Amino acid sequence: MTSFRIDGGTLIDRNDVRRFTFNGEALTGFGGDTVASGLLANGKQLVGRSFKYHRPRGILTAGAAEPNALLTIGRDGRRDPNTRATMAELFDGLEARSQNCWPNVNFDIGAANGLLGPLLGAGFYYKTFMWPAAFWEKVYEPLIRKAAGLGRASYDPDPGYYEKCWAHCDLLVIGAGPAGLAAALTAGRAGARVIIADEGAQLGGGLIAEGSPVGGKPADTVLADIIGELHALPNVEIKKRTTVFAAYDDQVFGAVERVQKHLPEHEINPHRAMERLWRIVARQVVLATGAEERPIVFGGNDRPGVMMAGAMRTYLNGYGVAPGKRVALFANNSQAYQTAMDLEARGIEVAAIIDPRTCPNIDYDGKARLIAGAMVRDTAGRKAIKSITVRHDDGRDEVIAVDALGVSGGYSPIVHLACHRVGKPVWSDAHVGFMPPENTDGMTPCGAVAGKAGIAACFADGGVAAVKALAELGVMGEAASLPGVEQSEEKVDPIQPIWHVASSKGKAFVDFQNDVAASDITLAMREGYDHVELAKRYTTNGMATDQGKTSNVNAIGILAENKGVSPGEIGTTTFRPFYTPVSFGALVGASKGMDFQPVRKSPLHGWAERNGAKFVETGLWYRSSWFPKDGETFWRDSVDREVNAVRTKVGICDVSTLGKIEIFGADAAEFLNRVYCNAFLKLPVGKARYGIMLREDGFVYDDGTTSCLGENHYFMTTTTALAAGVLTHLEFCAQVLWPELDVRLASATDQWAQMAIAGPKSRDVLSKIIDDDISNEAFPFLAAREVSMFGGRLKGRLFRISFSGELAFEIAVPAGYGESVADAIMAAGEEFGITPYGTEALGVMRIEKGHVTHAEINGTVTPADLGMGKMVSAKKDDFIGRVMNLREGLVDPDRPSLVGIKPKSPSDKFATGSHILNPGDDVSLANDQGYVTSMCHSPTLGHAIGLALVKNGPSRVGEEVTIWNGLAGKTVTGILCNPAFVDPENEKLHA
Amino acid sequence: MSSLVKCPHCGLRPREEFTIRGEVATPRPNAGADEAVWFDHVYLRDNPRGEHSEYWHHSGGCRRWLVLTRDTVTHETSDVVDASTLKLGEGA
Amino acid sequence: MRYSALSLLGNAFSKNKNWRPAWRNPDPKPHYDVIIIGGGGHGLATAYYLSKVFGVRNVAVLEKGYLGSGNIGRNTTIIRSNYLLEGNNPFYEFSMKLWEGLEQDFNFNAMVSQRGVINLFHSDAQRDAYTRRGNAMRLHGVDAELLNRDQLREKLPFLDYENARFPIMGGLMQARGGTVRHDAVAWGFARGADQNGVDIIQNCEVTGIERDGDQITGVQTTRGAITCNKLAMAVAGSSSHVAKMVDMRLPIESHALQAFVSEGLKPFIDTVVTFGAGHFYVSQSDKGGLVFGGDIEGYNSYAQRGNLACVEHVAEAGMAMIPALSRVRILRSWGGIMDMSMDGSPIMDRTHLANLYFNGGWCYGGFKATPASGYCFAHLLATDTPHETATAFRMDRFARGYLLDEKGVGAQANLH
Amino acid sequence: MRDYPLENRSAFPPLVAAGAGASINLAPVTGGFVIHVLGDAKSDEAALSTAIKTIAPDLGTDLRKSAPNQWFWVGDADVSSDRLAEIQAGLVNQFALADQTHGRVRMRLSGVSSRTVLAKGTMVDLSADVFAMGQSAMTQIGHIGAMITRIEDDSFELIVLRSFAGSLWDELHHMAAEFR
Repeated sequence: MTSFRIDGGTLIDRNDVRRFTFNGEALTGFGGDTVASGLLANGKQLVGRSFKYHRPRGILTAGAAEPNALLTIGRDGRRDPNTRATMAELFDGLEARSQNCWPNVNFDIGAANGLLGPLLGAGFYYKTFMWPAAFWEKVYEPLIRKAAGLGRASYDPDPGYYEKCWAHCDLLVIGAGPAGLAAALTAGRAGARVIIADEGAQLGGGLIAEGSPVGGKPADTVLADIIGELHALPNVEIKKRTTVFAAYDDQVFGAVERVQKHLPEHEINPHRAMERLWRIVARQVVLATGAEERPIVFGGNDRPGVMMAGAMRTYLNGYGVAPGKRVALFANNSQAYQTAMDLEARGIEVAAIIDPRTCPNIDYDGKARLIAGAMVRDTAGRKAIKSITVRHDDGRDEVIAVDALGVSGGYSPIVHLACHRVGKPVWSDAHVGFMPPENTDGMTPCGAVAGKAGIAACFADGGVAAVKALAELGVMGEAASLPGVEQSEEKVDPIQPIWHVASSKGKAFVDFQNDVAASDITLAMREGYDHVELAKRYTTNGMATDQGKTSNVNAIGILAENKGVSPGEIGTTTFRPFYTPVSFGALVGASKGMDFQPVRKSPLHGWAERNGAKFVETGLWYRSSWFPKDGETFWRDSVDREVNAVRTKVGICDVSTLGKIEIFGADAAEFLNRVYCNAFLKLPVGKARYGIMLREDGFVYDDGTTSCLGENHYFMTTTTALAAGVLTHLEFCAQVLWPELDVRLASATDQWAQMAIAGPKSRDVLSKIIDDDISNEAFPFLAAREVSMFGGRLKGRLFRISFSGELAFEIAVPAGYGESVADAIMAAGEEFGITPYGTEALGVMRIEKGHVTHAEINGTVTPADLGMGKMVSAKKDDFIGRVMNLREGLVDPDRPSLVGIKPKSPSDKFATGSHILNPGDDVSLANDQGYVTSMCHSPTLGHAIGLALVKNGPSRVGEEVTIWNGLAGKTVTGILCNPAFVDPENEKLHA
Repeated sequence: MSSLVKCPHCGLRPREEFTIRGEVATPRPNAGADEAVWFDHVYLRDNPRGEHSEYWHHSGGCRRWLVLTRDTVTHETSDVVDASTLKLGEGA
Repeated sequence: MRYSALSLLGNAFSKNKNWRPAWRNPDPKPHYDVIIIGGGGHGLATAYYLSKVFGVRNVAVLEKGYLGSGNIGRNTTIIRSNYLLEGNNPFYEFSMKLWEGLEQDFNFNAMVSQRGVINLFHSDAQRDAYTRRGNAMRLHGVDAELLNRDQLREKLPFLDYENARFPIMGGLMQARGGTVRHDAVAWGFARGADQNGVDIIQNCEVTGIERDGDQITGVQTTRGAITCNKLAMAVAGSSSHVAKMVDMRLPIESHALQAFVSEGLKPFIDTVVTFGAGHFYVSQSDKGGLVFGGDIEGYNSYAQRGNLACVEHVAEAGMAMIPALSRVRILRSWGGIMDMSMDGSPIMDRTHLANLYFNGGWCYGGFKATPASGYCFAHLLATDTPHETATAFRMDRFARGYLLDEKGVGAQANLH
Repeated sequence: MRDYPLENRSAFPPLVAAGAGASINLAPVTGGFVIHVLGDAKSDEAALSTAIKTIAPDLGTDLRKSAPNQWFWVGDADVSSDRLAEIQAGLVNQFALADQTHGRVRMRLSGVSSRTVLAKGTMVDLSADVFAMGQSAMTQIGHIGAMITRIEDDSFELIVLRSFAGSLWDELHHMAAEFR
């Protein structure tokens, strides 16, 4: 194998030898290499296969725009598909593989598609694969899918740690080329808070590839001096390997820092992020993103060995890699001549410079043969370029043997971030490119993105841009004077646009990765897809992983040329995030796996754990759902036992997760009266009341109890699910609807550990720890007040309310004491057979009692639907939801209403979510009578019971219905009944 | 301002800290108002292309309801006030 | 030109030089029987069915941009008919049936791919809700299956079953659900309508609506005045904006929804999967990109873009569902404007003006509805009576209290 | 049962030398009180400060503003419910007190990396020139709401809802891990 590594290379460290493999072959490179430079140094020109025709492809660029050299790097959970070889830093032990080829990159069966080229033109999918109809999904699509796609993603979990950060600055400088560095230095010296971010591993941008001195000094010295000063400024933050990928509203920028992607596995710190997402809040921005060199669309322009002229220069000067032994250049601008000079300076033969301009006005005194007024129309070579065919201005063809071709079709400013929000780029005939929008609002483009050419001109422009941006912030700055700036002059290179070499032989590619050729674009036009967006969508031009960085402007040029208008009239497609692709890992940060959402734990969590609870996710909470005992293997064994214990003895349940809101203020009673649909104005101190809250549209929002604890002091409980929602709703009422009322709301959910003590023995248990008299006379149903406990050592709040239907209390104590109090209650209750019970038993008992939860309060029911129509006050003139609750559709007698349901045969079971049909009716949606909202096995009754919302339900008690569960293929005959299965007269409650 | 909101009480804060309710509808009608007036309040929206008044709740901060005047095309916010001022006036 | 194997081969031999435009590019005529405002999926489908099924051919579709530039070209391509309510379910199933025969019907391969749609559930309450929904589907003869965890594991082994904050319990599957190549739907309907004589007029923005009493007489456009017998609005996203021209206020807010595509990957995920513990739905396109989305941005917007907070939110939900996404890179995000109605369901009805017809409020369910929306709207335009599957989409249902609130969240547009 | 031993449990996981490191230290603050003061529309901080100085001179006036007319009054003494009732009685209606001593718990993050660690969670700019000593902000750290108060140059106190305390602790622990 020939080595293409030559002398020089400002970026590499030849003492740091790094071993890596490419498709299993062992190779070496140096520290500072990218995978691309490492491959080129080893003579690897063929690195991948294209998307549609599986054509051999090589490395085209030296940066972020690379469309061809996409490799899969790493293995298992650390496998990164579609990694641009031009951006991936080479580390010791790196494993890289080619993609989209089978069996291998040198011999790829998929290349047979190339033979079908004429058939597979733009949009061919839309015109075919329709016959026979059933074949699309069974035959064609699976084949297409198998052939499509690029790399293969791993199914293994990623062991890497990721995180997200916020950053703030006065000035964000995007891009650390000459313009960006000058801007950062200018602002840094002025004392502004500066962040300068660059996607590369090294700062410098165009300076890195610069082979000539700048202002009389070697370019690398100039660069080192600037970086040294920036590092010394405490107000300047330098972010290398950081791609600013999107501009969002309010000057928020998304950036991703590749913190440890360049390290071999054994050097990765598991506590440090692999990648870090930055959300940068910038007061002003300097956009110094540079310009992308454009390929030229000519026959065979995709052959490995064809490379951007500027990339050749970067490999040569930055990495000490020769692009070939005998090189030709094909360029319509003068910057490419720099490449020729640098190549010759390193002793590489430049066979010819083909310049389509008839008399290019350039300062070039090298040895290469200059062929003016000519174009390259074809290339040859199976897996790498062997020769080019040049069409001279007199129509004569000449074949020139080369092993590399440098191409430059002009420069496209990298305007993405200036266009993510509102602006559209503006065409410039002078620059032959789309320039940043005129109104960039807080963002100042400078350097190559603003059309400046040459290091010195970019230095100068960067300084000016920073001064302008600082002025917006009221900060005076002085443009940093950098080498060469004094002598720099504004000059625009006379570029001759070439959008497509008309004499091209064979396919002339516009979008390399998606295999879109010039002929595809003209075909799209011919078929009416001539709008730039339609042409893109029809041909897929610009839709590959590079998002058209190298292809879009050429495609626009071809459209313009064919329509006979300016590219500006065609316009661009929309620039959208992301500038370059961003991993899920970076966008997710640490919020993954069990940390996807935070956990809320009840103050009684530890107590429940000690009592063997099984927990269930309820919103963010973990609630204890049942407490299995030894020998219980099935959850229902435990639940039945818990229910029986409560119904016959006593149980204790953690209800701390219910929302709790303290309500203060002189108008608190009036406020409650307006937010509940039932009356609250006259609730006396020491009493609780059940309340129903409607939304303004008249449907039930939530229910709960509110207690009056003192004059102007109330305590509201909400359901667990809507705790946050109810508080937000109350705040809306208090702050927006009725700000004139004196009402103050404080969330108290976390302050209290709250337990339900339920069952015939509950009073006996509580009497042992509560100092006050809690007899039925002293503390009747719905009593609510502060009590003294443990001989005055603790105060708690006691409520005589019941969800189970039993004699029951809820006791709230300061959260820190929760576990002790629960333990004390367990100890006090031991003689009565106290049993901890969870949400499952709670659910069973509320169904037995016919109490509703959000299974019934599903956002589409009225109080009347729930059998609580009488609670809606007819006397109050105003409360939330009063008027809308009276609409025709909400009082329609046909509305599904709450009813109990049980199987006709007690041994039958049925499922929640089953629908109700009248016996004998056809199975159809039109015959749907309602559905089962909740069901359980009732240990009290010994059979399945349920609640249902059924048309006219309450008036149909006793009717037989069909409980239909088509999903399970089950039909059961049921009987509609009173929803209160247990103690319908409420005798137990008042005991 | 759809990424950051300058809360009049807390200063500049991210979208993540807010819960949005939507357009500031017609004022809540009086108790005796016609059903049509109520319908308008609850259901109908101007939904303009351009300047728009809307309720944002600083749920992750001071828990105050704010009214933003925000352009629905450019996302620029021209004003943020505490929502109580709609009824009580700026002096509140 | 009809597409056939023969036409493809013939054109391949003539170097594809003989393909003709898929549709004409006509200048507007002074008068049409029906003018449809909006050359998106619904407008084009309406024109297609009007001309094909109802014989109304003197029709113009006015599009302010290029055809298909609205939500038809910026959605996540999912089709399904897994609806709960009696007012919705038959309509979406009608749409599914139209999808199933669409390509043969309009001779354009829109890549209708019934790969299956699976909605995950993570709690008993969600399972119960899906049981209710699945049974509602079954009642109407729509396919639905409730998968348990083991069945799910077999189909989707890459979901997080081991280390999930909200463990996956199972899923509701509609095997006939799937994806369609979205742009192709617009192109297929446009080509079909054009062949039936419909004028599709691009770059023609309606700037005013002319009326005489309660009769619409025509429209003012950037390409001149055009008169019509009937005027139809199919401008979801901009409904309020256009309705304002006739002083209509709607129970609609416009909201931005972002969607995303990853870099191309070899086959990774075969069906459409929707997460149940956060907002995330994903499928893989034929080209290999993972196409996914999440929740709307939350604030009213007419800008086709969103913000980073929402991007992160979507990504977090995605990785909670599929941990292996960590190193998959997201290529591009884009945004559409949703007509978010106050009950989350669409409106398709006549209006207070005698010959003005409204179609909008699709929230983010518009794409899957495209063929049925076109068919039913054409039915309404041609016969002045709603199609039997679209009788519930009345404008007055809000005032009367007959809401179609699948989610049960009430009159707040951004919650639907 | 009157003598049953009562323990006030910490909301934090049992800890061993809570993650101390060269540049970062995370520690719970135990004991003390957090009282949510809810003023009426006309209340102001100076009046509140004066009032509590008179009524409870021993408890200090560390008032951390959480919203208009609302503060968290924080101190290191233990305040019984009877004492709280006395203070409330002295303040009459203008200021309502809701005890949050158990509902909102405190922790302290200190060390030169503390600002960097918090920037992984909150958008609030905590650089010294914009977030002064004693300044507080109700904000979100990741997905969890918390109040951040600068108590020293490189030291911040966080107040978080008790139920989230374990999660926030773990999250800060992870975010600080690279500095240990």
